[in-house]
Amino acid sequence: MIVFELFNYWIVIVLMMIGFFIVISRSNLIKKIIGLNIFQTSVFILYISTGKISGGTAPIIAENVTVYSNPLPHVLILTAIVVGIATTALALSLVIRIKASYGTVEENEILQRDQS
Amino acid sequence: MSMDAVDVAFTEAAVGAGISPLLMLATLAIVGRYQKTSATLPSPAAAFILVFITGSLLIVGTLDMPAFGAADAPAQLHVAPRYIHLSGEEIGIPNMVTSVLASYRAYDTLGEVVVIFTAGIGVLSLLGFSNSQNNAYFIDKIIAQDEHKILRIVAKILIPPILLFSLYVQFHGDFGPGGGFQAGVIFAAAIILYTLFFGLEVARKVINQTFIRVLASLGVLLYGSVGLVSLLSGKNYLDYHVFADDPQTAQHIGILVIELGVGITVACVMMLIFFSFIENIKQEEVR
Amino acid sequence: MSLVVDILSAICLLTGSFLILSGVIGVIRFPDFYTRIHAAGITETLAASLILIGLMLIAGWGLVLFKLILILLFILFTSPTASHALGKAAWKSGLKPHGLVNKHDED
Amino acid sequence: MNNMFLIVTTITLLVVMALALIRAFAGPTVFDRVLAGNLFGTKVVLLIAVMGFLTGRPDFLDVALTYALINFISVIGILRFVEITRKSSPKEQS
Repeated sequence: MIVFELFNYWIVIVLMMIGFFIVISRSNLIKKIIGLNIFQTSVFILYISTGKISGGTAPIIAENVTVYSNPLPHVLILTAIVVGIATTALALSLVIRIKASYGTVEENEILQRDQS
Repeated sequence: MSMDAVDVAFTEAAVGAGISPLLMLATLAIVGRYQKTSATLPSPAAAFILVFITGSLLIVGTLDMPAFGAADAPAQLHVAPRYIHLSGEEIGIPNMVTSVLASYRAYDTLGEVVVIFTAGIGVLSLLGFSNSQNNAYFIDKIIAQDEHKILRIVAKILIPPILLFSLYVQFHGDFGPGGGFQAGVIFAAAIILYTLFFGLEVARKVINQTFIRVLASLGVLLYGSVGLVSLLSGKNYLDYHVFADDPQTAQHIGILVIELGVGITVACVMMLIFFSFIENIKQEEVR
Repeated sequence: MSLVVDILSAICLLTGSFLILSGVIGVIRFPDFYTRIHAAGITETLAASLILIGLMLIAGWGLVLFKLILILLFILFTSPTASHALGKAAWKSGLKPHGLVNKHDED
Repeated sequence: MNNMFLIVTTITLLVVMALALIRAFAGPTVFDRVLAGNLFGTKVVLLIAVMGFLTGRPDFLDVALTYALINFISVIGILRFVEITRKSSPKEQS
């Protein structure tokens, strides 16, 4: 049954598209960052779900266990989450600076102010 | 959990539920919550159509992807079996995620730590390296207005166990889920709880600003110098076998030191970021 | 002996499940914030303790039991505190209980 | 035998989480949303614990413990920031 074999990718895609929609349709910069975060989370889920092996357990060696899931995506995403929060903080501080110099965080208002 | 990613769940629990929304809210508090929404971008319908088309194309693209949980997917075939089968003997610690993170792929992790450190520097340079000579933080005024006695007492009871727990996570990362990244975030979360109830002024006295700046760089330096030591001893960069004769002991020492460096850097950078966010909260001028 | 423990843990788990279900129904159905916090706060503590006690009975002696006790302690500490903080914050922000709103409006 | 009750508990927890989400979306005030979020968080803690037993590796309670701690911190922090936001922009207060 194809629905049960590929559902993880579909969840990822739905989540990804929600993030994408927020990024392109909102002009508030903070909302855009939230959209980017959702997008990022969907990529995390994509990676983690490719590491799963059915019948396997978490990659911590234990007795009577032979099948482990793939530890490599876990490592990549583990670091990516923490890097993600650091870069989000950077983006948010950029927004704060933009607010300080433009007086707004709406993208179209910033563009107007640049042109005039 | 159903995907067996315990370590990732750990990190996401610590980061996604704690620090990230607090930073968002701090930004909202700085920027001002009630922005008038003048006009949104052209039309949501066009955006929706674009998103729908992209999504459908991606779904078509998944049709020949390997199935969920398949053991013969390309991702499972190349380097992963080696980690799974040999890490127990080569590294000698039960948690494969930690052994891949801190030993096989320590070079990658060094890169990630440097990225976190750089992001911390970026935030500080954007929001200003204030050395807190003026003692008038807005958040302190709010806290003085409303002391929340019960919460203060509960926070006093809870913070020491949280700090202790973060140390447990730091040094237990070899055996169970955990490690430097998670421990750093949990440590920073405890300090954030403290700051929110006792004020930035007091927190700055407890956690010296200059000290954690130095400590954040020292964490990265510790990581890098481990590699340098092994380089100078004639081995490859970040090859731990120079630390002891027994390869497993050597790996143990190397991983411990490296996780310590990671933990220190992450905790300090998170605290620095949070402090520089909340010191920017100001009373909005009435125009 | 083990059967008794099993039955006890099953009773604890089922009672706990029933309690959280009733609590969340209260959160959905009750008319205003203060009654909702009442429903959530009261059932949450007991239900969480019951479920964790049920798990403890399954776990038996060991590190797992210790960690479960730790979680239980944390929940017993934090959950009422969070409810208190919520209630206090809502009251300070000027949110009045359901019945009071009309009275003030009429004045 | 025991597994059956664990599964029943898991399903109840999932249903409860879904209902809490409904309140989080519907909640008329911000406090309703925070309350629902708190409820969701404690249920996640219980769910992780029960799932750990269900998958037969109960060593992973550390995650539940972390979640309990961080959930508390973030609820308290959110309340603090709601307060700060309200006071930092007095002109919006109606």
